[in-house]
Amino acid sequence: MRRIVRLVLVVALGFASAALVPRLTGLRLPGNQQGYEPAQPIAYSHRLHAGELQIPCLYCHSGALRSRNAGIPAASVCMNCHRLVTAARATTRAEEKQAEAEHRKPRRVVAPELQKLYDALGLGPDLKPDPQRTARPIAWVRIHQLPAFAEFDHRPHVAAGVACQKCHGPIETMERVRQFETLSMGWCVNCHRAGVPAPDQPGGVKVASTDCSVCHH
Amino acid sequence: MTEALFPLQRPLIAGDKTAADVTRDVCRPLEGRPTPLWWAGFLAAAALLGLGVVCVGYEVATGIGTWGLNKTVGWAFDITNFVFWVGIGHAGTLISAVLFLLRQRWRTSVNRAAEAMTLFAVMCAALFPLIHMGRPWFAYWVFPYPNTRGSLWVNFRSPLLWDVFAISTYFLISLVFWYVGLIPDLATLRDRSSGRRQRLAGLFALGWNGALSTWNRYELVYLLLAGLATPLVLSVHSIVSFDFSTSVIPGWHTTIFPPYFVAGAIFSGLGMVLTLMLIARKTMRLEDYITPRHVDVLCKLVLATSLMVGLAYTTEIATALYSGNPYEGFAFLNRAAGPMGWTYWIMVGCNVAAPQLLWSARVRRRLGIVFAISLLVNVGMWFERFVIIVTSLHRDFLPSSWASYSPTPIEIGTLLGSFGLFFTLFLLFCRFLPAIAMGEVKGVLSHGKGDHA
Amino acid sequence: MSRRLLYASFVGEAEVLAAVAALRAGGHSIDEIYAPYALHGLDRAAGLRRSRLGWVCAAAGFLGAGGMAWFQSWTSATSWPLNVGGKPFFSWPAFVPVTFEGGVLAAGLATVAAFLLRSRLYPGRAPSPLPAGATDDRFVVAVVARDATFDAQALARLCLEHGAVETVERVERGEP
Amino acid sequence: MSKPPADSAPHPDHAPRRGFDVDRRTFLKTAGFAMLAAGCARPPVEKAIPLLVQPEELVPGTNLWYASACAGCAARCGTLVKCRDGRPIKLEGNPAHPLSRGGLCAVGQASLLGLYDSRRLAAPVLRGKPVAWPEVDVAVGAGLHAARRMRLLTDTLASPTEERAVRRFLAAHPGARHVVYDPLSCSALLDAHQQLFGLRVLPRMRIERATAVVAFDADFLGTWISPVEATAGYAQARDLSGTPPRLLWHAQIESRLSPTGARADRRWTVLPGEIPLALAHLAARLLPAAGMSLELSGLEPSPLPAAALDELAARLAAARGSSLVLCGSNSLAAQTLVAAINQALGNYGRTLDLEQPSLQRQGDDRALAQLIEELERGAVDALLVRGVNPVYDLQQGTSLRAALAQVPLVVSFAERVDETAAAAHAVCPEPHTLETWRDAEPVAGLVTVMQPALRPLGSTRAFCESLAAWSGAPRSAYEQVRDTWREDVLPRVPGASDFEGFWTAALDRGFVEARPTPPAPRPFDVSQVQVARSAERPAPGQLALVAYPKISQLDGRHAHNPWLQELPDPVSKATWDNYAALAPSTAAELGLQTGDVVRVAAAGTPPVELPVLVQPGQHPRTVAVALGYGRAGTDRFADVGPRWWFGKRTVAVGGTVGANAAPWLRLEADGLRYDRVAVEIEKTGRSRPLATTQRYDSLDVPAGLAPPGGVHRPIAQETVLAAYRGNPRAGAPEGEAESGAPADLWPAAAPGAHRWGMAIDLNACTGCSACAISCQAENNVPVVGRDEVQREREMHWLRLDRYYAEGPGGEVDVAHQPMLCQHCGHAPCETVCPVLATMHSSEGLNQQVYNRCVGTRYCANNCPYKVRRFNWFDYPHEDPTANLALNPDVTVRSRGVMEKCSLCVQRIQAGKIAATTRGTPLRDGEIKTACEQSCPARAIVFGDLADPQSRIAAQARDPRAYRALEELGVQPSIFYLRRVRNRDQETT
Repeated sequence: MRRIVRLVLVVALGFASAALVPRLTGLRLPGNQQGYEPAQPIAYSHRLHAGELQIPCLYCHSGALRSRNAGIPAASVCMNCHRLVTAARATTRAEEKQAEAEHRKPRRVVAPELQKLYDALGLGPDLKPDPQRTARPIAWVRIHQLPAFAEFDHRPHVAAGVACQKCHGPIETMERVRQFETLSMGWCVNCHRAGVPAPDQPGGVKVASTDCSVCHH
Repeated sequence: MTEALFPLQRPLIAGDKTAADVTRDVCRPLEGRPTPLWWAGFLAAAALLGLGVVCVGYEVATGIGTWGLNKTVGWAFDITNFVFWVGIGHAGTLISAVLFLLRQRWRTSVNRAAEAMTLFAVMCAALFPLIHMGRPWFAYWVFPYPNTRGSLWVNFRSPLLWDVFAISTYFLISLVFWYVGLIPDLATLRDRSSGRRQRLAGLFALGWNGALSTWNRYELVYLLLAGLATPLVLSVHSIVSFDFSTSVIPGWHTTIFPPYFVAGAIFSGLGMVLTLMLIARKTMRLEDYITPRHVDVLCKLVLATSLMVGLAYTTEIATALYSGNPYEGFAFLNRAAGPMGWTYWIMVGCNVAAPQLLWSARVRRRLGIVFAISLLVNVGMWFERFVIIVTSLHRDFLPSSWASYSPTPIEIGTLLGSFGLFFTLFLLFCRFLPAIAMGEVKGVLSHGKGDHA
Repeated sequence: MSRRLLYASFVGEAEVLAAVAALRAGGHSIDEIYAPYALHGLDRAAGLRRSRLGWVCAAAGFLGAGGMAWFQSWTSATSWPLNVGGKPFFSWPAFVPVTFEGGVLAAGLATVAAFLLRSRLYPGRAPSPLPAGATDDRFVVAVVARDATFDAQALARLCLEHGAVETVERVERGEP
Repeated sequence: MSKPPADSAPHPDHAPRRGFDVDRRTFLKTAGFAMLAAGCARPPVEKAIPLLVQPEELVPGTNLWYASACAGCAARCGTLVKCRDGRPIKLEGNPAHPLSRGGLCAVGQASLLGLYDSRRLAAPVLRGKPVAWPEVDVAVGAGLHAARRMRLLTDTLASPTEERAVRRFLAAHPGARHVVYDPLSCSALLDAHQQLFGLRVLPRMRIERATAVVAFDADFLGTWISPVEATAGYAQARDLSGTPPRLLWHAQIESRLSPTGARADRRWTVLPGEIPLALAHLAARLLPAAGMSLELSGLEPSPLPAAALDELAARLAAARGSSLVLCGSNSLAAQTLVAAINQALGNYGRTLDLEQPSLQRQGDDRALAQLIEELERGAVDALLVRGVNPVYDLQQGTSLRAALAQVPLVVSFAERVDETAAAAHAVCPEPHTLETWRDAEPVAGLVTVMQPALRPLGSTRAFCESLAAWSGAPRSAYEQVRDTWREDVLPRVPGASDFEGFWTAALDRGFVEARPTPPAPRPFDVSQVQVARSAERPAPGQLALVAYPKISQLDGRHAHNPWLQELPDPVSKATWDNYAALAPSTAAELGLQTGDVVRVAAAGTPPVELPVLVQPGQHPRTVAVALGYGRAGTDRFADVGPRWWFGKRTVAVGGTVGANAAPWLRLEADGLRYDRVAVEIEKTGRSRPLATTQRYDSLDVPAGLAPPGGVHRPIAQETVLAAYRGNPRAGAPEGEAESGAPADLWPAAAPGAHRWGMAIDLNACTGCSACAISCQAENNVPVVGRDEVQREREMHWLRLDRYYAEGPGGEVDVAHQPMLCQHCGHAPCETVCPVLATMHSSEGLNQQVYNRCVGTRYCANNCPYKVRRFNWFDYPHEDPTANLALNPDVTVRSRGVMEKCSLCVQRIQAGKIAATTRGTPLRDGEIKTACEQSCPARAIVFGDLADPQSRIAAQARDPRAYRALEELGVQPSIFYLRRVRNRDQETT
């Protein structure tokens, strides 16, 4: 009899470990990109923009409201600020001081990373389009990529009041963006099951559909 | 004198053998060099197997489109071969388990080979559900394992999934059954040989020494396994038949399928056993062990099951026509008289007409004819599955979708390949393992010699 | 300590049965009988009891079946209930086949495993040294010396009278 | 599985990959084979390339819609162009447009694929070499300058801007003349109205106002003049669910079985040469009553039985003013007679509109004949060819090619080097309609703007731009269109003053209603009516030949479109070929059956070899051959579909798809005739199986396999008007329970937020197959090629089943039934899938999850409707240009997975998301499936069955509603509405 009990235990253990090991250890299953943190063509810092400066996510990723893709902002969006802000406050301050000392107009200082942005737009030193230079779009490395057969749409999630951080993690603390979650199907489904606080009745939750065709079509 | 009075008291083993003779005779083919006949058979089988590997490889690499299937006929050779081989796989367990429970002592000469046949047939069968998938590299999805999809399990309502469990269970139990029976003989082999064979046999003999206390448990375990295998053998083919009987397709959607399939399976299995026995008897000089009496008994079983199958054929037509369901009625008329009617008549001819010859004892004694009939039975049973699957599918509910079917060379190659696999394995078995259960045959030597009868 | 054993080999079924009976009648203690095949009546003659492996089989069987039944209903009705062809989530009739298979599989494997463990059969186990032919055609009866009064010659004679073809006396060095 | 990445990358072809270069599909395969090994490998690096400067209206990943018009044929239906991330991915009918009313035919839908045809010319060609535009302009300019007798040969322009450009061009080049002809000519019809009313126009058919239509060889629902408009009107006039219910009576007299004939309530077959005579007999019965004096004595006996003539006359007379007689024949006699009959019936001004006539055909075959004569005489110095392909689509093709060699300058505007362009010195490719500015006035007073949806993919130039350049006043198409609208259109629009506002409104709406230009017709002049007193008949042993346009190919201008090549003909169900259609009796006589190759020989033309197709409902003494095949360059399809050991090519390398029937046309005095009086058919003994998508044609099971009395399967149910009046459920199989919920073993599943369903009105469906192509475009359904179709593996999610039955007077009755996934409540396919790849959504959809499917095909076997489609191979998506047409919302299926109709679940999702984001519930009809949206007959209704107010719920309650194979208890979500034939008694 003991032997059988042992047998059952072994089987149970097998199942349990199969279920837990991937979570506990760093072992990734194929397709799981969790922790993916590639270098980007421009060392853009979400910590600085979203964290310190507290620029709302939707200011740059406005697509999340109007489209299925939040989208990577066009360089023109960056220029809204960086037409004026060309370098860190400290460096410009220093230049101004020095200029004062040397009784001359302060020169424009351009941070190397921002220079890449201006080059991409083909702007001259005066930040005006320069016919000599050719504009070429910035090829960012895609981090959050779902398989082609999974359709994700930002709109309903934003509408339901799901915070960006819920899926993208503490993005406002990331110097370089990292895939925070597994983005596995189970992860999606469990959130859909749990749902979000319902706006109309207090304490209630609004669960999302778990129909396959919601994401697969 | 006794013989005339009690025909059942005739000795089971001819040639008045002693236990030592048995050991010697059975082990002889294993210890000598292989006969040219064996080589010829082996090379032929291996060649077929090679052809099969090429065809399957091309199919997996290119797509199911390399088969002759279409939008209407989604299964044909693939599942036909599957059911055919599963069917073959049934006689082994039947002979060793059911006949064991029924105390049919004559089984001892044939059960070992029959069980081996079962294993190899089930291997061939299991191949087809795998390669018939559009994406075999995801075949593991049919097993319910914890996963990162939520967890997304499998559909336990699908007969195909029942198949997965039935076939794997059946294979494992048959394997164990076969191996347990093999242990004492392996010990014998170990004790009379030396060198590598001894070490190898010794490894698998698990240190068996024939102690009476072990024999005592062994007998019980064997009995229990036989007891388990018997309902299993019935369940497996019932489940295979569910693939069809639980569907909505006229010609598939039939309640008599489970018994009908089981009978058919045993029928085809016995046919294959006969074929193999007669071959082995000749090629391995085992005339004294596989005596005309064994053949005679098997023939009677074939005849009986043939009649069952025939009954099933008539029953399903009768119910279809009597049911008044126009679709059902049409399916069966179309089966017999439609564009693919010829397959139906091959089936009837081989499975019902031909075995009737076995009523005559003279025919049963003419091993040549028996061999021919056993081959016909194999052919007929393959066509039975083809008829059930294809003629039902190709003309179902909507006339707009009626289609025809014809196999491509790739499919035919795959079928031949499965035979190649089967015979390759079987010949290797005959070469390296005792094809007759010595331990059990020795037990029946005394049978019909007056004492302990 | 060490044991003194007498191995007597027989060929005929009748002879060994008679011999065993005689030996037990003579109050000799039979250590073990080695047989090339299961000879009916021999176990009774040697006074062996029926094995209890049947219980293992039954228990494992029911456990396996129960397990599969539970697992199926849990996955289809609790873990992630899905509408498949409009059937109820807990569509028990569909679960019968797999339940049955699970039971048979567990029972079969457990029984054999128990048998091998109980009889200490495992790969690489060295078979006890026996007179030749023990797994071929000879029944070997091993009689063990219970005390100093053990008279090997007399015993051998007794066996030969009952048709033993050969007797061997051996001292077994058992590990202390 | 892969699909064009719909991330913010505006250019959708795959971004460069770094690291080890495998696509996701191979990656997953290997992952599947060796899970652990792949566990430590990363999928390939993908780049996301945003725009540098993002225009306000362009939000990546969302759709932009442009109003435009279709240039698939001369009908110019209004369209809406759906653009995603800068590329058009779908054409849909403009619901506001008076012609299309939201519908769009198969050709129109498919013309999208023409935009992404990688074989289109990307630059002008001068003497066989691609060159830059200035070079061409110099060469052509010189040639035109030297030319005294210049001819501009075009198809019907029906475009204010282009007509204006032509006028200026002619003005700039004295001695130049403009010749117009239509490959599918209505010249005689135009001439008839010229003679009878003094107006060379087509009266606009207002079928929606008619109660009786009699058509002589006019395929008005399929290919004749303006099929989408006609179909919409026809459906309106046969709407039994409308208020009041209407059922137009329709009789068809023709020699072959046309899609329109397949819809007729009564049908008779005559020889093509007998039609004028038949009309004369009909006129003789109708004109006197109207007091029209026309000498109609001395007629040969009528080809139509007297009873038929009486019935026709009676029906028409009963429907005075709301009847309509149409004739597709290009014989002046026939057309004048038809006009006389319509005049006598008082149809002009009611069902025939001369105030706002149709301008969709303006070709003048007499002028064409004259031009050809000039060419053969060498009396032309320069020939500019636009929109037509005379070397291909005229009988004189071969001799014409020789004649063109004599012309000093031949310029073609073809988008590819077609048969005529091959003989031209300069080819000045036009952009695709979606790449340029154009306009159209298909019906007098209905001016439509055709705006581009993307920049030209190649260096092409619009027709009007080239003309302007060569008239010495270069001007862009955009400017020219605006000029025309400012100067010509604006004044014609009452109450419009400010141009910019007017222009923006026009762009927004797609069209404007303006004052029609043509003058008022003069009174009917009966003396001009010509009477045919005899008929042309083939001698014994010979057959009459009919060359007809197919719904999918028309005159062959779309021969390079794989969607259309693989679209089954609505009647014959054949794909990838044209064939010699013979009546069953004739075929039996000649010992021929479908697939046998015959040699068709007519006087004065080389014999042509064609496979036979046995076509019920055809006149026994005719052979019918489709136009538009045998186009040069169609051997491009040699490699369409999978290549494997035993796979056959769709077309031989260097060969063509089908054979050209144009050599059999004849250019008579009164117009281009599409029939030959006498041809001979000769067996070759060879055979070439046709790739048809339906092999068995009847709902009655084969006699040999049925109990005595036969078995009829009630799948496409129908009844006749008389029976329907008595019992609205007439036509239902006997013993069927009054629509009650079927008994159910299981508790009903918990109801979801919606319960999606569809209703298809078989009474409205004409089988035009627009839905099939719309579905193909919307759902990325692959083209599989001839061999695969022949192996019965076509992939269409939505097919049109076609059944023949014995009709009245031995004529054949045709039934069409759109068949798609029925989304059964108790779906047999779901139960059998081992891996849960197909199961039910909470909203009643039968879902198919491609990425979960392992491809056992069990579901397809267990589907009673056989609507599931399996990816037998990796069906090709290798043409990067063609891939731009893929819909990013729908996964492209990989090899080995099952697929099927999803009820356009991507559209359902989009609709629901739109509703959530705007915060209001879905409106009924807000979500339209692709098939519903494109159906010109409005036969398809999709909606929420759970909402009792919805249109679908109402249709489901209609007494005509039934569900196919309901008796199986699978509870389909697709309802069919029984067809009602306008007849007095049931036929056997």
